Amino acid sequence: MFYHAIVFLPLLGAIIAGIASLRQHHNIATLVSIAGVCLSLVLSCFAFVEIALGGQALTVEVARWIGSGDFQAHWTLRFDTLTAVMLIVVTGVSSCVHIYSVGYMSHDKARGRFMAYLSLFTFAMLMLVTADNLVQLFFGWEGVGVASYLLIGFWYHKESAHTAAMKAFVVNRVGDFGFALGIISIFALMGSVQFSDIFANASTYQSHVITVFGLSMPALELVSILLFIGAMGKSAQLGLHTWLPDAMEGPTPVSALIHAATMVTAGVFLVCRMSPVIEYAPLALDIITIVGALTAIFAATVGMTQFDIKRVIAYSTCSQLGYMFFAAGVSAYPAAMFHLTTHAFFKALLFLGAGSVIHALSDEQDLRNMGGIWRKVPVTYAMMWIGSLALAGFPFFAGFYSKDMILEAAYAAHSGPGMLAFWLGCAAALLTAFYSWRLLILAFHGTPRASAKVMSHVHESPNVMTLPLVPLALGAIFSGWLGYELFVGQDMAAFWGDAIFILPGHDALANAHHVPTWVKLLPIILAASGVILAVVAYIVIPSLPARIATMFAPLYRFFFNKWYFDELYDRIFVAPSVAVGQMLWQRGDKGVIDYYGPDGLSGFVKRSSGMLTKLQSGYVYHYAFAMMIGVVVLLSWYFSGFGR
Amino acid sequence: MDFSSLTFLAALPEFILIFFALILVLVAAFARQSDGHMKTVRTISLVGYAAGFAALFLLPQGATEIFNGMFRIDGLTAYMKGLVLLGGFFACWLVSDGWGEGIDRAEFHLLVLMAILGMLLMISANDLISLYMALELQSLPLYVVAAMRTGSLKSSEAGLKYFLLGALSSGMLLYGASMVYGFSGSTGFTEIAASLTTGDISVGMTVGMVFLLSGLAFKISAAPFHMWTPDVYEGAPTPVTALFAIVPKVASITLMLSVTYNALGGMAMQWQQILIALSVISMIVGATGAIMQQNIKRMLAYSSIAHMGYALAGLASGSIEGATSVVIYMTTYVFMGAGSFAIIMSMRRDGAPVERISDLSGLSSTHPIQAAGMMVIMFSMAGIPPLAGFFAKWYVFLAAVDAGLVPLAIIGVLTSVIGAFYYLRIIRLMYFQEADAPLDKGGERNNRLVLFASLAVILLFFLFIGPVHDHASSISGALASFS
Amino acid sequence: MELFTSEITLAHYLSVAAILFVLGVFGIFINRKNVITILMSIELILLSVSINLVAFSAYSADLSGQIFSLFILTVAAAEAAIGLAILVVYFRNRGSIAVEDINVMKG
Amino acid sequence: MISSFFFYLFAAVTCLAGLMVVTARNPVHSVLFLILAFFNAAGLFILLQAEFLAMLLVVVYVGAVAVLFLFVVMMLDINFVELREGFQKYRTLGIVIGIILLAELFTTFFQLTSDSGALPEATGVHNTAQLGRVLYTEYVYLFQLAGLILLVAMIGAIALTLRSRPGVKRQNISTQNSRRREDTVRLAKVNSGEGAEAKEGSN
Amino acid sequence: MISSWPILSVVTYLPLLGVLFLFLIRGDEASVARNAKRVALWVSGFTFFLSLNLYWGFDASLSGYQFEEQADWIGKTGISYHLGVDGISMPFILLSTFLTPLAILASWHAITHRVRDYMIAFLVLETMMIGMFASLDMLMFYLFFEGVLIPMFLIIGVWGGAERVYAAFKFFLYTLLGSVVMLVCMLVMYQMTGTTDIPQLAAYEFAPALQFWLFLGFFASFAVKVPMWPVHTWLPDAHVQAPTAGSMILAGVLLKMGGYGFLRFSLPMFPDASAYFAPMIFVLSAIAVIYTSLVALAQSDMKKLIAYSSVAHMGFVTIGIFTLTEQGIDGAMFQMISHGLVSAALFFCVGVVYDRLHTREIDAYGGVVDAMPRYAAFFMFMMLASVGLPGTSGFVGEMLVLVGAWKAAPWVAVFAATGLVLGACYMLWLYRRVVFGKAEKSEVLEMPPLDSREIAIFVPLTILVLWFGVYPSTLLDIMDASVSTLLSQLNGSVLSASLR
Repeated sequence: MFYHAIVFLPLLGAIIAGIASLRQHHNIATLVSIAGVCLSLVLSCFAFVEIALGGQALTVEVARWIGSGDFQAHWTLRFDTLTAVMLIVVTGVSSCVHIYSVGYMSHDKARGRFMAYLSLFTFAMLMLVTADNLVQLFFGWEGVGVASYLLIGFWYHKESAHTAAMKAFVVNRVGDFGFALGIISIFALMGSVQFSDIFANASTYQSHVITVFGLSMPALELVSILLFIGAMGKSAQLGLHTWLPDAMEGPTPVSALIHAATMVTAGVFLVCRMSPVIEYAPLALDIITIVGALTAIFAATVGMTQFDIKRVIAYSTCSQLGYMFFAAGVSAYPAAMFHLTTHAFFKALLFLGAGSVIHALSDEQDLRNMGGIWRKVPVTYAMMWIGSLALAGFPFFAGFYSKDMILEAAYAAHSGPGMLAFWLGCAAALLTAFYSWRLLILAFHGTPRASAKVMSHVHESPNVMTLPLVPLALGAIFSGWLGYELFVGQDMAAFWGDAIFILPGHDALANAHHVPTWVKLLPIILAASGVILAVVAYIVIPSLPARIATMFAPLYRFFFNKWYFDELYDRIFVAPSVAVGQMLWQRGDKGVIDYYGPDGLSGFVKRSSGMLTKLQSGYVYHYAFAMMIGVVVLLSWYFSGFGR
Repeated sequence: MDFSSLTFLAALPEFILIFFALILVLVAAFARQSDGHMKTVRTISLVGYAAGFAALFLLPQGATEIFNGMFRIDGLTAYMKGLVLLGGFFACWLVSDGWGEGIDRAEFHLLVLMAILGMLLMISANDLISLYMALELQSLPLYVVAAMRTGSLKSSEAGLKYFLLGALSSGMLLYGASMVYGFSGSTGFTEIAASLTTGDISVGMTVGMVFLLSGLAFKISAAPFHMWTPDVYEGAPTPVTALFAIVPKVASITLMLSVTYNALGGMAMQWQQILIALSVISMIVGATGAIMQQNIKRMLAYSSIAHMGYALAGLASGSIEGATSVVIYMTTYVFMGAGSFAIIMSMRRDGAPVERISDLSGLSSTHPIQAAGMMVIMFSMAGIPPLAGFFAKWYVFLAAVDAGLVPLAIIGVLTSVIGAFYYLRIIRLMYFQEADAPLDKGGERNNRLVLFASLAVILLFFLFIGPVHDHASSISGALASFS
Repeated sequence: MELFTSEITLAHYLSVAAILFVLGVFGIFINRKNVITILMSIELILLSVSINLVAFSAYSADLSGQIFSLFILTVAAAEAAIGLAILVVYFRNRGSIAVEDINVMKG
Repeated sequence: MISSFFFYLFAAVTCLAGLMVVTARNPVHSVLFLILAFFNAAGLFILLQAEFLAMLLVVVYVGAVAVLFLFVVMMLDINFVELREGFQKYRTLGIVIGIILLAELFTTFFQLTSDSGALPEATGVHNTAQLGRVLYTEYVYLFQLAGLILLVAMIGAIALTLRSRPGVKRQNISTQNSRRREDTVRLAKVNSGEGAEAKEGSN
Repeated sequence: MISSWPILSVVTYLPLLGVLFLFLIRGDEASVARNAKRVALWVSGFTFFLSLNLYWGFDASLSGYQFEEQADWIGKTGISYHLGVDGISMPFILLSTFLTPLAILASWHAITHRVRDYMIAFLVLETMMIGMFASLDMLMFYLFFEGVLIPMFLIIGVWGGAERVYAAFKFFLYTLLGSVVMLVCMLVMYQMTGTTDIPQLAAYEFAPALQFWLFLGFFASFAVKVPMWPVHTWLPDAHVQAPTAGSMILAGVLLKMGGYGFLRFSLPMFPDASAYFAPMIFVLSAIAVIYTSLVALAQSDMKKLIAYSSVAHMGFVTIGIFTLTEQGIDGAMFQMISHGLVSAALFFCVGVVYDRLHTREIDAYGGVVDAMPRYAAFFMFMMLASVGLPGTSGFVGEMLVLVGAWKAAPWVAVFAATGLVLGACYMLWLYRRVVFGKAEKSEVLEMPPLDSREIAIFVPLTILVLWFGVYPSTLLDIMDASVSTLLSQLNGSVLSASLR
């Protein structure tokens, strides 16, 4: 019951809140949903202690679900360390965001519905992390997708909002396409979708081969890649990332909860969860590493040029997810999880801080219209600093521990992809620091660029919005230091137990503690230089950015336009599919199938009928002639010998 | 010659009809022309049909041949006679609705009665001569009644065409009969059949068979001997068309059955091919020809051509199952024809009869019962289950498949889809459109009997299909077995 | 004169009948102008049938063919009467007996 | 030998007359050729020892049917100039069809010549007598049927052609019989010099 | 004692009894309409409750037919009156009886003329549908199978939209053309075996060469009915022109007749041919999934879009059936039931706004959510179910089909899975254009919110879709025994064929 409650309390909260909000009882909705999530958080803490620290992994059966022949997938909750960590992250951030939303959404007419959605999301995310089989994981996976869709499109009056929501769902679907195929191919391979069966048997399938479209592939490689495609979609990795920046159309708490702390990390979670399979797929690991590294640098370059405060943070998220992936790619799953956890705190903090800024500036999101408000919003300002410091990986902030660990692990992998990841990761670290301070400076410092009217309204957010920032800020400061030993340090093996599997040969993480000193120092130096660069560019010589932009105009445009991914996809997929659909409809259905099919047939019959009725001339002699021809033909039939 | 009671009994229905015909002659000759007079005339003929029908139940069981073997009565002929008499009753009843068109005279009823008598004799014909005589006794009155609306060009043209082509077909039939007689040495069916059991089939027999069947094909309006049908259906006065649509083909196809099975059973291989050809052409011509028609009588003519094609498909199988299917088919055919004409003959605008298909538009608003009835009949004609027409087709195609004629069955079902198109067209007009100029209300009082009787049979046929099939199967067993 | 010395067989009679039959049929569908000629063609056909029947009857010494022929003659007379009556009615309506004119109904 | 000659004579004339029936432009000529054909066919019947039928053909056909045709041809006041040439369009096709048909029939016939050679000898009983013996016994059914057909033909022909025209004066015997003197005859006194002019409207 | 009375016959013919009642209604036009609606609703509702007896009395552990009724019909000819249900037909019967009252309720205000006739057509339709699923005699099956055309033709033709004549004709003739070919095959089978009893025919082993032709004949009928590409073009026309309730039944039940036919006839009777033709069907279905999804993207008419989506979803069904695996067939069955509920609901969604604005053009809407928030919620839910969101019934079917497809041939699964993506595209796009956005048109803003009748239709559908998504065992357990029996027959037969 205790474990059931963790997962289902938010659902209960969502249902009650939903019903209440239908009847316009927004306060009840708000209270219930917060209560549900907070209770869940409390229980999660107990669970964490029991499972992660106590080392008691367990599964809890809930109900039957899909059973068809040997395909058995049932509602079961699986609690191990991986789950426990995620439980804390999810319920923790979610609780903060719930409370924060009370203030942030206080003027919205549909805030009850908003709270219901948030709780629904929390439930789906919990289902995802507690899933005991891939199908249930997929349930949670899609559930968070829907919740994300609902929340991004929450302000449905805005064209951009529901477009973004749709985009998020569809792009995620592309990932799900791979994920779903991955699930069924695992089932076809191993005859089960239960994690316990999969993990136990993965090693025995190393030599299996799957042939699709005439191409043969090691089965585990194919499975891993398919699953990773799913992870790419959810975690906005390069190629399937386009939805994430657009998703910032949603209310800021949503961005904090879903598009920073929890949902987007589901891909990382999936890869870690499936580590017993992926470990046997070296090619897949390399792909993961490379994609992760590319994402890290790509998102950083784009984030550098953006002006929407939330988009900058979104690209930063994207970039950090890249780190997590390439950590996983070099088998440093604990490092990935570690970064996931710390990132959840400081990124949620950053988003909520940004939300506070936006709130203060009367819903202004453009950095070019901000500036000079740091005195008026001191708490927010401080929180943003903490977040940025953690993000940039300054020593003793959370990001420092996790990010450095990842870079060290990448270096220690001593493989081509690993080195690529390391160098790209270092470059991204520089850029991260740069755009973080760019944001800070543009938002808080310099001369106010907002209108006087807006400026006169600038005020610190109410307590209900600032208080939730505190635990997050504490997390951003201390979580790295607190968790280091457990996640990636001495207690690592005991802590993770069976939840993460690393093949004995893959010792990047173990070696990471013994890398050369310059590797350990380099990220810090780069981060510092990034900060200095930002200060130089935006405070010392404010004209510099524009000059650089014109100097490297093509590159700048390339970065500014997000590497033209959206345009490319629009050209390759969106526009053609509508055009092809139109063509198939007009030319295919109407022009060929109907034209030659039913309409053609009926036309033929009608023409035949017309010819026949012309034969029916009305003249007796024609009729008689026809009769005679009939007789003669029949006679000739016999005389010609056919008739015998 | 044996005038024992048994002999008399075997032809009892015919005698009854002759008796009533002679009464009609007297009535027509001496009574005054008036409404009351016509009522008497109609009553006499209706009673005549009813009495004849009743007399069928007095017929001896089992096969009996009288008049020197020229007249045969058995279960099959009795059944078909029942259908013919029922059809005659319906046709006569339909006229009684004051639908004169100038033909509701005593002579008309007399001639129809004689024609029905001819049909009964056709059904019982067991000899080439009696076949011919009965055929002429049936045809001659029909020629006359087709032209009976003497003031109408269409009617007289219909009569003339019917007569000319009918005479030609009689000539062909006779020529064939003479060949069959010459090469088998006898005119009796039994003897002809006996002559075919030994040795090869001579060419002369084949030629005779071709001519004979061609002549009969004209009577059932099988393509390519069908061309009179649309013109005559359109031109003839509607009550006459109704008669054409309901009755004569039952007799003709029964005659065809007895000729092919009883007389020419030994050369089934040969006539099967002819019937297959006729069947296929009829199905195609009937189905495609009907599509462009604007006149409902004309359309029903094509429809009947198609129906005959289906019946021939059963016949072509040349088996007892085939004969059974023909019996079932003709049973449903009679009711579908009667029902459809019961509706057509209740359609009037400003007192004048209408017969364009487009006049049916919006019938469902003005005459809901008629429209519903028409719809049921049309679906049945199209062979849509669970109506009677479907079972008819089912058994016909079953017989064809049974005989290994799968392609014939395939052509049959495909043409029935084409057929469905024009039947649906009528339903469309009645139900999907509103009337431009609504038809007169009422005027269908008397037709309701025929309509409801037909509808009851068509709708509930699936309940009786078991007994009907069993009966049809057992009476078809009376046909000479061969092969 | 070998023609006359050879035996006259059944086939000879049948051939005559066949020629008459074909002529009769020919007369029906080749004639465009006159319905009465068609009626006469029909009479020719019936005549040919009669010749057939009588010839068969004579050569097989079976009387039923002649009986058949007898009744054909009877019926043919009746048929001619009916046919002419219909023709008269038609003429009254149309004012013509040209075969070409008989095409009010078609299609 | 002599019968062969007559056969060919009758056969040839019959066929030629038949051809002329079909092709003659004037229907009156057609009827006359038809009569010729019937006569020669009767000759063929005699050769076949079917005297009764030969007689019947002459009496019934020539005497009744053909005359009926003539009667109708004359009665329907047809403009024979209009009825010029009969056939054109489908002549070739028609002839081809006819020749095929004829060829097929001939093939049929000459396949059977071998077995049924000569005409059987007459039995001694006269043909008419033979027919008479069976017609009313074995074939009484058909005989009665023929009667019905003739009845139908009569009624049909009358029903079609009889029409009561307005304006035609007919004799009504019962009316004539029921006339009384008082109704019709009036004695009028005629004054001399005034004439017999009716004064008060009576005749 | 439930089994002592002929429950199947009663359920089947009860609607006809309702028709009799409808004939007896007298009064002026308005009162006839009112009473006709009530009678129809009560009768169909009662039928549904009676049919629940089937569910309760059904023993899921048995693989054979239950509630069997057999009586003489056509003498000694091997054709008898034979009804019965197994795990395959039972869900469909329940689906039919469940959807009919909802459909009648859905046309409560939409149908204003000839209400009585309309209700008669619907009740006759219900009898035909139930009878078809319950028939265990091939001839009876055909009677009902074809008989369905009559009421549906009228429903489209009389109460349909502007192009109803073309649509009705196309619907009727298209399907008729397909099924008459099947009729010939039935005749051949009857001729060979001397019986039309389905269980006996299933046990009969047809020669492989004959199976080939027979399979094609049945395929012609069922493929049109399903409909499979490229014989699907009747469906969009029929759906667009049919009244809302007609579309609900058409998509909800009638399309399932094809899939049911495959399961009842093609698979058990022609196992070799089924295996032989499976690749062809995979190709056609894969084309259907992608092709029609793309076409759906191009639609500007709401109903047409959903109609095309039906074709795509039914593509999954045919794939599933011909994978000849347990998951595939289970999935296909489940997908059919799910699609029956979801597409009915989606068509009703269209109907709801159509009743208010009398247009189905997507562009005419936008911002409906402002006027009708609850509607937006139901629509959203059904839209998500349609795209196969886990937790809704749509997911279970698609997942199982994909599993089966991968087992049969991975490439099929790959193509089929693209349907997941494309499906999301067109459904979300539809939803976005209709429901979201700022309501600029005053007539959209003035649309009244859902009334209680409409909610009463949505709620049961929603509950079922959710229930089947969360606890699909309700259905899967029923099907299980029958499907595994079917499969064991199939495998045995195909195996023996390969040994031959």
